[in-house]
Amino acid sequence: MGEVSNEKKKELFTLLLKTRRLEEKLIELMTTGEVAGWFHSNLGQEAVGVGVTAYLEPEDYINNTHRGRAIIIGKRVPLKRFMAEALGRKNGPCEGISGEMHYFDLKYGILGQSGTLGGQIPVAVGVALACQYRKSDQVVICIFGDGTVDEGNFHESLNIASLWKLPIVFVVENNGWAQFTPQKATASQVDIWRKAEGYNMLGKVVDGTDILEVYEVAREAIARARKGDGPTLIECKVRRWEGHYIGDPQKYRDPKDIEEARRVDPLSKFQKRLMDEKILTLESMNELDESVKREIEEAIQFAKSSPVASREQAFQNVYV
Amino acid sequence: MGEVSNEKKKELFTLLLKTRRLEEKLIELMTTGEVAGWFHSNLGQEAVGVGVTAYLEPEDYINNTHRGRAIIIGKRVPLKRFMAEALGRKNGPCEGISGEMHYFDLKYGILGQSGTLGGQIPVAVGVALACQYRKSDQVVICIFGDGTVDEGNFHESLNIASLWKLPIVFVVENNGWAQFTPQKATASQVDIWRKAEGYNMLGKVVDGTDILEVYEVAREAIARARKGDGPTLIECKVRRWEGHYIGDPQKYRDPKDIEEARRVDPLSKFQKRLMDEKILTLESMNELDESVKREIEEAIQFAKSSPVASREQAFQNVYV
Amino acid sequence: MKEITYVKAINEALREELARDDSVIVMGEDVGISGGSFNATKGLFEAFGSKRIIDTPISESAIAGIAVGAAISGLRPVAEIMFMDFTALAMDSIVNSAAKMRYMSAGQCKAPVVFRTLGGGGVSAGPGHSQSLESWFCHVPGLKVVYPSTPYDVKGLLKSSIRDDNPIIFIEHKFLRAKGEIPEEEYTLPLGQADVKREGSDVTVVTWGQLFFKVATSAEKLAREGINIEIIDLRTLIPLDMKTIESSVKKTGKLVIAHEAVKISGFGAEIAASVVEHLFDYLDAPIRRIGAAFTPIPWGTVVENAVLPQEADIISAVKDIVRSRQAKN
Amino acid sequence: MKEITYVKAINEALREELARDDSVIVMGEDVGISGGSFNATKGLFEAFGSKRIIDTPISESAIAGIAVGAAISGLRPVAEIMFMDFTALAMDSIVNSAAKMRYMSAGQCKAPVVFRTLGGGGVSAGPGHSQSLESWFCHVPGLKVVYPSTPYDVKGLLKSSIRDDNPIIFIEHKFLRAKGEIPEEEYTLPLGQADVKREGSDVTVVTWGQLFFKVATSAEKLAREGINIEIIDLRTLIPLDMKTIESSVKKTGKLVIAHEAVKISGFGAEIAASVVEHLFDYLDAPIRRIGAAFTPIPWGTVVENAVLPQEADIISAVKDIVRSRQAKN
Ligand SMILES: Cc1ncc(C[n+]2csc(CCOP(=O)(O)OP(=O)(O)O)c2C)c(N)n1
Ligand SMILES: Cc1ncc(C[n+]2csc(CCOP(=O)(O)OP(=O)(O)O)c2C)c(N)n1
Ligand SMILES: [Mg+2]
Ligand SMILES: [Mg+2]
Repeated sequence: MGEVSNEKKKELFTLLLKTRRLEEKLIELMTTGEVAGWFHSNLGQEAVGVGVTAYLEPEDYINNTHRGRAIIIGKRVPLKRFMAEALGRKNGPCEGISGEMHYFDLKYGILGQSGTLGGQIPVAVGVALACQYRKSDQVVICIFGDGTVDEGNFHESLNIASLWKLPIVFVVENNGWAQFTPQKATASQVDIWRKAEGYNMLGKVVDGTDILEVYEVAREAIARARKGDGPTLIECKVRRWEGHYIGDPQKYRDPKDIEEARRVDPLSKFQKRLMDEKILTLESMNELDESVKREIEEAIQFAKSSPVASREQAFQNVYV
Repeated sequence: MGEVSNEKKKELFTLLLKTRRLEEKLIELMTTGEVAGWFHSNLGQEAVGVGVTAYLEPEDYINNTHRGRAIIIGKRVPLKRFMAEALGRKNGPCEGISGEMHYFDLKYGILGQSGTLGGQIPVAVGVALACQYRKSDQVVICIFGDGTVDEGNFHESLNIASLWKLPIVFVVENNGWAQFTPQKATASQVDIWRKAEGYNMLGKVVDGTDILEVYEVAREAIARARKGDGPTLIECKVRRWEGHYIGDPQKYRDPKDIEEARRVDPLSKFQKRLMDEKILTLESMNELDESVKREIEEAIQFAKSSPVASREQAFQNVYV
Repeated sequence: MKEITYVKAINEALREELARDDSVIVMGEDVGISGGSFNATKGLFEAFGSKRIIDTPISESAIAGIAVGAAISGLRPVAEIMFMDFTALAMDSIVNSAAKMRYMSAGQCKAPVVFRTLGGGGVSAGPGHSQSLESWFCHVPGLKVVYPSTPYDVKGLLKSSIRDDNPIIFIEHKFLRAKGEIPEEEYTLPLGQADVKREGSDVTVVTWGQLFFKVATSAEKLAREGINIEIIDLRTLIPLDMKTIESSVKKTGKLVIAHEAVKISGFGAEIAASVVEHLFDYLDAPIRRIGAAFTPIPWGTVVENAVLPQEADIISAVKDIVRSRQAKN
Repeated sequence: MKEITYVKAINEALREELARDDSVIVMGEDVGISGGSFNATKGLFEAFGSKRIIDTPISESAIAGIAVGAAISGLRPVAEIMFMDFTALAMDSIVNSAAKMRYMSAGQCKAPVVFRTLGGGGVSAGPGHSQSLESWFCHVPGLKVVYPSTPYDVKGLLKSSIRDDNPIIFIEHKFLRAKGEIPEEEYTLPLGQADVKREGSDVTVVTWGQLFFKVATSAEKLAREGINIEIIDLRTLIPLDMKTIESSVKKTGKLVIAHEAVKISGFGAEIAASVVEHLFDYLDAPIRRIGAAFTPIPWGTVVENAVLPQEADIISAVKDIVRSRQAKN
């Protein structure tokens, strides 16, 4: 593993912490009904989204997913901006008509998602094609879950991305579940990275709860992609702490599995490490936590004081 | 390689010869306009279709393809029956409304095809599911070209077939072309059998112009499938003698490639072998050829003397 | 009679048909172990086992195609495509395989598969989980299209759909907790038969699916103003029950068609066009259609409500049509 | 003016737009090295190179989705889905991605992609290569739908479609060798504008795409019997040019809509329903629709002709409508 500077580690930690606190807050808002629709928590999986985006350039792209807050934080979207959208406010980047699940924010390179799993994969490949065509030096990360791998769009897109040596990195967040069904009930091959050879592509697998591991593999893959050496398929093994969505009673799941999953915490793991390495102290940790919480609170206040998306907006932007 | 009896070899040869002669005749009929639509020749590729079907049981299934005559012969469809359909006659199994390209003949286990490449793959898997469900001991062969491998349906279906250990064998007829575009321009991985591991499936590759090789690998795969050990992906490398369809001027293709392809003849290769092994003599060969040609001629006469599909038939069987 | 929810009615229909006929299988994402995304298949895995209640990967095209293959080989698969929006991924299997298998084989096989799918909006599910796309399927010869509104209808029609020998798009709506009465004993309802849910003499309102409920409450309000609408709940779109529409239109002379799908090129157009073709001389007012605005369906209550048809739209269309004729007469 | 074929007109439009704007790329199966399945892209690979004329694998869903991704990042892809039947495999990319990208992002991006595809039957191509599915796309807010009949229209409209900032379904028909005159110099035609291809006072016939040719020959025959139809060739279905239809219907009072697609739930229904809604009092006869029978399209000339609309159907519908009113008056 290459050397990651202490500064970078601290930055990664801040992003990870911010993701965690934001998620906790969103769950609260969800439960009180202030966020509409379904909410899919990324608790326990944050290290993947943060690790793969943390050192992307601002111009680089990544698609959103239904568990996408880690990538939004990693892409340095200001919390106020994100929160306004999540609460359906006019000053979100989608003017409040799309919310967090379909969060689309081109200014920060976030490509959104249509809502049909797998549909975002060829779209991301197309963005990479445009980057290559314009020799823009940009890179695209295409991220999705293990269940989404079984969609035809995965197959069609990986073949093309590899064939054309596009500047794209495929990241699979393998949490072993798709909704309420375990991976072993739906996947013939549970080691997803092994599919890479079928596309003559480099395949990698990492512990997705170790942010440095994720970061390191992503860094290499991004560099390869940027150099024109083509895509990599990175499988990140993670654990899902919550149900599929907040409110899911998880009757289908062995309580032991939940317990075990929750014991694997990417945040406290990284925290311990940084404290061991004396990069963080309990004091600086607490300070950081306070400031993150404050930032989130401010974002919520900002969002709540902003106007709700209006009827008229529903009729705009259907056609150019 | 296991032992193939002389009787079986002779039978294989007869089927191969019949396929060749039928194809030659169909091309003639196509050129004179007696067969409508597009016609995609299987010249040079016959050993695959014959080899994989030759020792299927009558109750076993295989889907049709646009180059599908070898499998129709291999499944022992009476020529009269086939020819009636190919010429659009009422006494074809589809009563003349589907023709050779969409030839569907359940009595002989031939599943037809919708015309959209890849669409036949999940359908074949579903037939295998029914066989497994009923413990019927039947096996399904699902056959398609190298270009079709790039369809999402391939991916979704292979995953499921492997996961459920269905009694099915996937056969890829890799002729290096999809219409007018060479495989290397569209496939990141030209060795298709290497995709098998991505589905935790057994992958095999054979010289598809050597009928005994094809037959042997298919035999094993069929036996595995029938035993409940799940599917195999068999890649058969072949050469396409003609253009994509009869009439294709092949301007996109190096004439040398055509020449080279035509030098690899599964029929004469097998014929030479059987003559070397004294299973065939020049005399018995000629006799066989004559009787095959006679059978084809009779089939054509039968078809031509049969009534053409009538207007009324077009309105039948939309609903049960 | 007993009162049950819409989703429970679906569950009962599946359970009864699974018990009745062992060629019936249920397949789809999360239909098995977990009992389904919305409990429609609750308890079936335990009762009928993994061979008959089959969890699939997230592979809509293959789910649909596999169901077709199983159907032509003697099974009766009920394949769930979780949301109607996702049928976009399965169109080839549905349109080019399921719908044409029997035809292309000249009757050698049939494809008795039921594609269950959840349509409609109104729950802040956003543009990819809220569409009503029934008109696509109504344009495909070989398919039947069913979209019941009430628990009574959904149970009876799902049972009949499973027994029917044709491929069927069976649309369920998101008002899954809607309650209604159904008989204790077993029953089925015939496909292709509309139901006059309310008799009236002033205006015929043809509707189906989720929007039926808004039409029903609109009717109450209109009645208070002396306007009596006749509500025809189509239940089955293909085959279309023109007879029931015909006799109502002959009586009222006025027709409103209300569906939740986008109005343009929706199935309401087909009904309007058919009525004009065959009942032109009975109409004494223009036919009015109500449907969603020509936009995707945004997330969030305010914007979503702005786009989807509401009670007020139904009421004003009915009043318009009544008034416009009064003015003329 | 010069006479060229329909397919040559497509080729010229692509070539001119590729030369004019280097953000235009062409992608699809066999569009590159070989010049296309039907020569539409002939010579483009040689002229513009492999970065702009891109051969793809047989992956319709990805082709369409990749085109969308490229479009939101500043390119103007022209993506070919070889046959319209195969759009069934690309519906998610077209409907859930292309059509909604701009809306869902509240205008942060646009998706200027043209999906070229070959529709229609009449060449013994069988049920999987002959369908006319335009009404599916007309039901999807965010898409424009174009289906030109003549070389002149196809060239001018394809050029405008490539320049348009919206996702467009651009349907070409199989009468690829149809000849027609076009100007020597460059020209474009506006989307959303129907063309009155023949003036007449007795009956308005609205049509589009391949069937236009049969309507045109029917008109000659009808004229010989003293019936003068006005032919409106829509060219663009969405947005629909209701103005042109309106002024014609106000003049003739009689409307026939003729398309090759299956009649039930076809786009003709939308036109009929709209006309009834807005022009009810101008109509003096029921609207007649002509479309394919409600069956898949069989292979083989006799059966295919039985199913697809023919000249005789058009002529008899027009006569019917004229006669029925004469009888009344
Ligand atoms: C095409 C499609 N099918 C089904 C769904 C419903 N759905 C939403 S999330 C989900 C599970 C996804 O699993 P995975 O890709 O592993 O991501 P995870 O939720 O585990 O992060 C499903 C089935 C969908 N949104 N789109
Ligand atoms: C979904 C779909 N896309 C495209 C086509 C048009 N098409 C017919 S045959 C063919 C090439 C198929 O290549 P391959 O699978 O290698 O089979 P081969 O013709 O070489 O035997 C194509 C692109 C089709 N029929 N269906
Ligand atoms: Mg998962
Ligand atoms: Mg090939």
